[in-house]
Amino acid sequence: MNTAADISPAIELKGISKAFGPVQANKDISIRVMPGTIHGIIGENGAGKSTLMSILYGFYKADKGEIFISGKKTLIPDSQAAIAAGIGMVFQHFKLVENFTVLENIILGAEDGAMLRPSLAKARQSLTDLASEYGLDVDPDAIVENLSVGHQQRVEILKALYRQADILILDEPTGVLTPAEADQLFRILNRLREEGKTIILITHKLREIMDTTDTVSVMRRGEMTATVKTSETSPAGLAELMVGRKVLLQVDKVPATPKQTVLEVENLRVVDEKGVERVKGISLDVKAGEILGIAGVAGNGQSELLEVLGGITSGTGVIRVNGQDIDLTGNSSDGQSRRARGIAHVPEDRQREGLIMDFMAWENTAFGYHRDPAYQSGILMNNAAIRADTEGKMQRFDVRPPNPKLTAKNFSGGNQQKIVLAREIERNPDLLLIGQPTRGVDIGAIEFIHQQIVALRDQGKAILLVSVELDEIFALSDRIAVMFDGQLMGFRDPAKTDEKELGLMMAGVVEEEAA
Amino acid sequence: MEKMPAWADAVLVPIISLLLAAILSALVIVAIGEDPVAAVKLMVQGSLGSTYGWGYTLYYATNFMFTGLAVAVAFHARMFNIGGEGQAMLGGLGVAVVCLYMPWPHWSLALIFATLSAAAFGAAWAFLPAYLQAKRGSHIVITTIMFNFIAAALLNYLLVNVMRPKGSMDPATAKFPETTHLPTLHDILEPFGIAFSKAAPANVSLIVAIIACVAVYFLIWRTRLGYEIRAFGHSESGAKYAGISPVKITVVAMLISGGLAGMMAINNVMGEGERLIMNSTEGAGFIGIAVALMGRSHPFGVFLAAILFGFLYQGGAELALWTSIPRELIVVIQALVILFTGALDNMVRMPLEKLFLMFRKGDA
Amino acid sequence: EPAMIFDLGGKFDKSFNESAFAGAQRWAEETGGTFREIELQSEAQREQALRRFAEAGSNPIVMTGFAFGNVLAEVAPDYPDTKFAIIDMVVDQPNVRSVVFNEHEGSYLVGMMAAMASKSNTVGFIGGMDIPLIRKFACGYAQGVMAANADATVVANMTGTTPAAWNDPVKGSELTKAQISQGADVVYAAAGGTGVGVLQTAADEGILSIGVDSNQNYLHPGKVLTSMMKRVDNAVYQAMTDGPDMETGFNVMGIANGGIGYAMDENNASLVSADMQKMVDDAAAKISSGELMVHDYMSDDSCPALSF
Amino acid sequence: MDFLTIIQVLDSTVRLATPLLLACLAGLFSERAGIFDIGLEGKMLAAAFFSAAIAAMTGSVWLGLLAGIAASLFLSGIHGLASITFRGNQLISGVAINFLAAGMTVLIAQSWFKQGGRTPSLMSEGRFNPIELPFAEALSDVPFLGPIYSELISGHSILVYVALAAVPATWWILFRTRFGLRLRAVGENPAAVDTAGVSVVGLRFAAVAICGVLCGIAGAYLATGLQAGFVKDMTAGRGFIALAALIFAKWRPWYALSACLLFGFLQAIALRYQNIDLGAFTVPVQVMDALPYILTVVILAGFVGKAVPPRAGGEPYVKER
Ligand SMILES: Nc1ncnc2c1ncn2[C@@H]1O[C@H](COP(=O)(O)OP(=O)(O)OP(=O)(O)O)[C@@H](O)[C@H]1O
Ligand SMILES: Nc1ncnc2c1ncn2[C@@H]1O[C@H](COP(=O)(O)OP(=O)(O)OP(=O)(O)O)[C@@H](O)[C@H]1O
Ligand SMILES: [Mg+2]
Ligand SMILES: [Mg+2]
Repeated sequence: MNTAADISPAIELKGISKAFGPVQANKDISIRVMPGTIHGIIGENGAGKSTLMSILYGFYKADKGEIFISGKKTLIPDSQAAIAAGIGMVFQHFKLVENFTVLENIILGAEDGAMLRPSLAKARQSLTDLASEYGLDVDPDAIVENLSVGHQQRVEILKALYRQADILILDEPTGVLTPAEADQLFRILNRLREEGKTIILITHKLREIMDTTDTVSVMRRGEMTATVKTSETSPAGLAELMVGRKVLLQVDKVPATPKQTVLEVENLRVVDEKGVERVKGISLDVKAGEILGIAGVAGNGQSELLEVLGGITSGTGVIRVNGQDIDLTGNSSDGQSRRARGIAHVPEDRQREGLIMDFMAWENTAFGYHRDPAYQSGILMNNAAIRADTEGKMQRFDVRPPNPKLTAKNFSGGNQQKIVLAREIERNPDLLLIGQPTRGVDIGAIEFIHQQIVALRDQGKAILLVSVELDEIFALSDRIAVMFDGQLMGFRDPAKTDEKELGLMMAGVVEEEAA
Repeated sequence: MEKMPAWADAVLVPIISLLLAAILSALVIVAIGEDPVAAVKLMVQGSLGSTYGWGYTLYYATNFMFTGLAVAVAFHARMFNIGGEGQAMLGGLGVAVVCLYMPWPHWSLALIFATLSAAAFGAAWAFLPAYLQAKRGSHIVITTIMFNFIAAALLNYLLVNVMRPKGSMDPATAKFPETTHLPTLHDILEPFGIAFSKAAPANVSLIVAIIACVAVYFLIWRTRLGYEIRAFGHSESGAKYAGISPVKITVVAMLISGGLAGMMAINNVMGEGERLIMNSTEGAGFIGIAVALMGRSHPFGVFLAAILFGFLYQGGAELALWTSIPRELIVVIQALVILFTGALDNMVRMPLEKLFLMFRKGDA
Repeated sequence: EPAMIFDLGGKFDKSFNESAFAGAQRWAEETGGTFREIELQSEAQREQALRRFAEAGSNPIVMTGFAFGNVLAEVAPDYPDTKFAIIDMVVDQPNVRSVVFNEHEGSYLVGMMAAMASKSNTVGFIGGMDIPLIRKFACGYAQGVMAANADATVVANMTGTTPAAWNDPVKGSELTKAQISQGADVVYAAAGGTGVGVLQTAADEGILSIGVDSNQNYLHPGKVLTSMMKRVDNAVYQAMTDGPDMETGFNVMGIANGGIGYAMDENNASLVSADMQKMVDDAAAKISSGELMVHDYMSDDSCPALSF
Repeated sequence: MDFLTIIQVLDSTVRLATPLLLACLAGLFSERAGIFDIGLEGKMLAAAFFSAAIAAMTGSVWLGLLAGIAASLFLSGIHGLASITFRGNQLISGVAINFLAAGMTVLIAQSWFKQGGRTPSLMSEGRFNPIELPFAEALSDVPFLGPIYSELISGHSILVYVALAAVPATWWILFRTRFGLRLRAVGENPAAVDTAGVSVVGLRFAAVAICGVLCGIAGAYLATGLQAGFVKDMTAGRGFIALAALIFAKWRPWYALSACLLFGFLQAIALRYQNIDLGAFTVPVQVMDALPYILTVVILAGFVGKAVPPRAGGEPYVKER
């Protein structure tokens, strides 16, 4: 018996499998994580990372497989058992009761007795202790929905620590954070590791993996393809492991030849239902034959900007397309009239907006254009014409399977996105609004989609791109604008800026204009 | 990949649910000390065994087609219109106003205008709940429940204080004039040499109801408006993206729904009662819920389910007449149908899905 | 085989419909015959019930309640060979027997008793649905009260304006409490099933009540002063006994022919003094002989003794 | 209106508000846990029947009360099964329960008692009789306060006091106990409760069961306190008025008390007066009948303070990715 083997892994999973109906989300996965380390997990969207962690946390039940915690075989039928085993999890989508206070959220499920007051008093005390120990301060009496996302995440971490978790799982914690907030998170994680806690970090960002983890596992299509020491790998190597082949991280494109201005926006403002101003006086323009990329951390008003341009919400200010004013509030401020003006819109969320998931593919082809005269015969809709149209589009955009009668929800994410793109691009619009074009789409499809966008630009169309992926912004944009807190922090030439500068701008810091 | 073929979801699930409801109903009959087989025989005999029975069965079915369609259209826009009862009551008012206060040369003209008026009154009663849901986010289920009670109070007031003829003791309007009386199936079928009971109330409204089924089919699946209603029903955010106004669709769908519920009045008020009485809807607005659920919100399904419920209603009335089983048995059956096809529908679906998955794995 | 259709209150309303049921039962027991019956659940069922029995060959068909009037007038001509008997309403058809009662006469008698039993000089009346027929009860009652004690006050309430008023015991109970607070110490309920609540509350609160239609004295022994008997049972019994050969036309049942009376039995014996009974019997005799005319509200829609 | 009449009307308000209050608090527990319940009416009705039936058969009102609660709990169980276990539509389940109760009570009543869907009238020991609070008799002559104490406060059946006590109890449970915190959380965000290691299903069933017990008491009060026996459909829409009161009260216990008293008062007025003569015009009784519903619609319309239901209300909990 040598000493190294004596330290049993903090977590060991053996042969975990899990299927959701016909989808095999996890296939025979095994993994070992040593105590006091940060272990990264990467993988494409839908690779099965969240599913695996949810099994470890008792949120889902594995079909097969065993879990060992600190060397002991442990059954985790529910989250209660996971918590008892010292596991804490911060979900991709926070699990907080939004109209409760921070304190109430923290004690929920971990109260000391049947009465509330003593529990709250005790929690308040330990909260101050934890806050000073790890630099995790939040106002215990604040209502959660009034906190920033970063602070809400702290509440989630505090929840786990309050339950004395030794193992902390974080599922894509930085997706919603500014670079500065993310840095602070990683400082906290390092503190925790020093305390001897074990951390599993799921992320899509190779840089985060390289910077913080000790070991890293790669998942692909439900399987664990590799586990390596971080120090022994490189970003390119990881990317290759993720998708199973060499990845082109660059899109081929010729320099843009911008022509006349298609879209002009002046002093645009959007106020949401809660009365919060989300877009605070934006002015920009997009010319024919160029792609303007808008970078920014999710939640800084980009979505609202797209929505108001696409006619989903109303706003104030001026929007001109091809020199003509567009109605921003009246009856003709909806998506229908925007389309009539030559604006096509690929929305950020295809499942909630771009498609009707319960409609068949052919019905979705008419979505938004269902009033097109070509689709009508008399007072009825000409379904045959729409179906024929769909078949052509599916061919040209390589939608698999090319079956117009298949319900949208039964296509994979990438193919769903292709259906949306086909519909919008083939309308031959003057202006294309496009949000998160490749979110949840695998690398192969990403290449295809990027090519389509660039081709449209080369046809002389104006394109406004919103993406939270800086890589994508760099790959596609001819000009980059950064949005922070509802305002544009400035425009940059992609050739003359870098991730660091944009990252600072995304956090609201603008360096002196460098020429 | 679907978990289960579409036909299984559309046909098998409701049929199994219905079967479960039937078995439980039989148990209920046994539990109250009666013979379920005899009861079913009596129901079949009484509702389908004579043209008289058919006449009543179809009469009730006509009511349920209208209210079932009403609920179904609202379902397509993902709204639960539980206010069919109140809308149908108001529809009755619409019919009464047309028939009593305007002179009509012939029933056909009266029918057209009564239909329009019934639809308009029913729609009007659905308008406020729809508007409040669309504009102020008030839950339509709660508002329509409230509007049912308000409709009952309103009708009560009008029948007692305004529309009751002088000297009459019943809270009811005067008899409608002769020229507004609708031909019954007896009158319609006589020229074709088909003898149909003269006593049964089924009337020309049945044809209107069938036309309404066809019209709703076209509306929902073949028109732009129907496309928009369904799109909105599946995803409100999607609808907004596509430029479909949620406010407009909510209001329009509810107006259609309310209008259909109101149109029921041409059957029960104009066709059968020939005057407006209290509670002339007899709960048909609520049965529409069961009918729409069973019919999977499809007009053809609604048509079949309406006939089934017409049978249950007439059969139940016969039971009450000839045995000591109270008429409330139908209410119980109706409850069980709603429970199994509506609320407990996953109880049937989940095992069925597993079954199909097993078969598929077996294939692969 | 005869058939019997009960109105919305149901045959166990302890009152009007139950009295009809008793008559039909009596006929069945005495002749060994059977009869078909149905209790209506809703207005809309009236016509179906009538037609169904007629189609099935029931004869005669007896129904209780004025509300059948309109429907019967329409159905009766369709079945000329069937005889119908309707109680409380006049339907002018060759195959219909209409039986109406002089309720005002009976109400007059119990009104006198109420006035005599009252210590507070205030008596109450609780009607069911506000229709001329019930006002006829109220008006007769008030005349009786005034005849026995000209200083007495009559507090009158109606339960409602729709048929639901026949079956609303909660409201009956609340109205009784209200009348008690206005000083009433005898209440007369002419309200079908609603009366159950009136009698119950009167008994609970320790005042006297007067039942209606059936003999309701037994419901709360020693607490129910008397009941205004409307011999619906006799009318039903008679119609069934007459069978398919029943004579049609217009029947008026009053004190004179035993169709109306007041109930005396061991349950109220202690409440009714010999004096009281003598006065009432005298009045009854005078009414029978035509010496005393009680005003009928329905004759001119007005009441000399009570304003509504 | 003189003083005595006012006392009388208020007295009747208390009686009529009691079933509303119990049902409203029942709904409050259920809806605070995220389970919408439009089946309050049905549960009350079933409880009314079984309490009256068992009280009539055994002569014990307490056994009746237990039977009523059991019947209501049974229906709650169905609602829980449909809306929690099988994640069905809570509204549809509620509708089904209302019909089930409306039909079954009459069917069973007819089968057991053969009295046209009613139970025999209950004798004194089969009912909850008024209880005299101490000194009620002695103090009744004290001017003003005397009648208020002896007429209005004293002399109700025990269940009235139970209902009134249930208000602070509900408040205390919801806002001062662990169970209450979890219950409210599960109505706002069940995923938070689930990931905190507490059973969503268990909590929701508990809430639905409490709802059943309270509805059971409400129904028993109707049949054995307010009245002396069951008649068909005797809840007469009270479940829906309770629902209206719940919305009116914005899902809060103390507001629920005020809302139920208000609606009870409207009923008391409507019961006592046919048409209310306001001099210039008369208010027909139908307006009084409809007023609770109209007021609720006004509240729902958000013109008088918005009523925001628990956020997860009406949605079955499905673990999401
Ligand atoms: N609750 C569920 N029901 C059905 N299928 C599911 C469910 N959750 C996940 N899946 C499927 O399981 C697979 C793995 O999903 P999972 O969420 O674990 O992926 P992931 O690697 O976390 O992806 P992402 O990077 O997008 O978060 C996907 O195909 C997904 O569609
Ligand atoms: N929740 C679900 N229910 C049913 N089927 C699902 C579900 N999620 C995914 N699927 C099916 O599983 C398959 C794989 O889906 P998934 O989204 O994981 O694809 P993918 O491999 O990530 O492809 P893409 O990169 O195009 O998104 C698809 O055929 C999809 O239809
Ligand atoms: Mg994930
Ligand atoms: Mg995918």
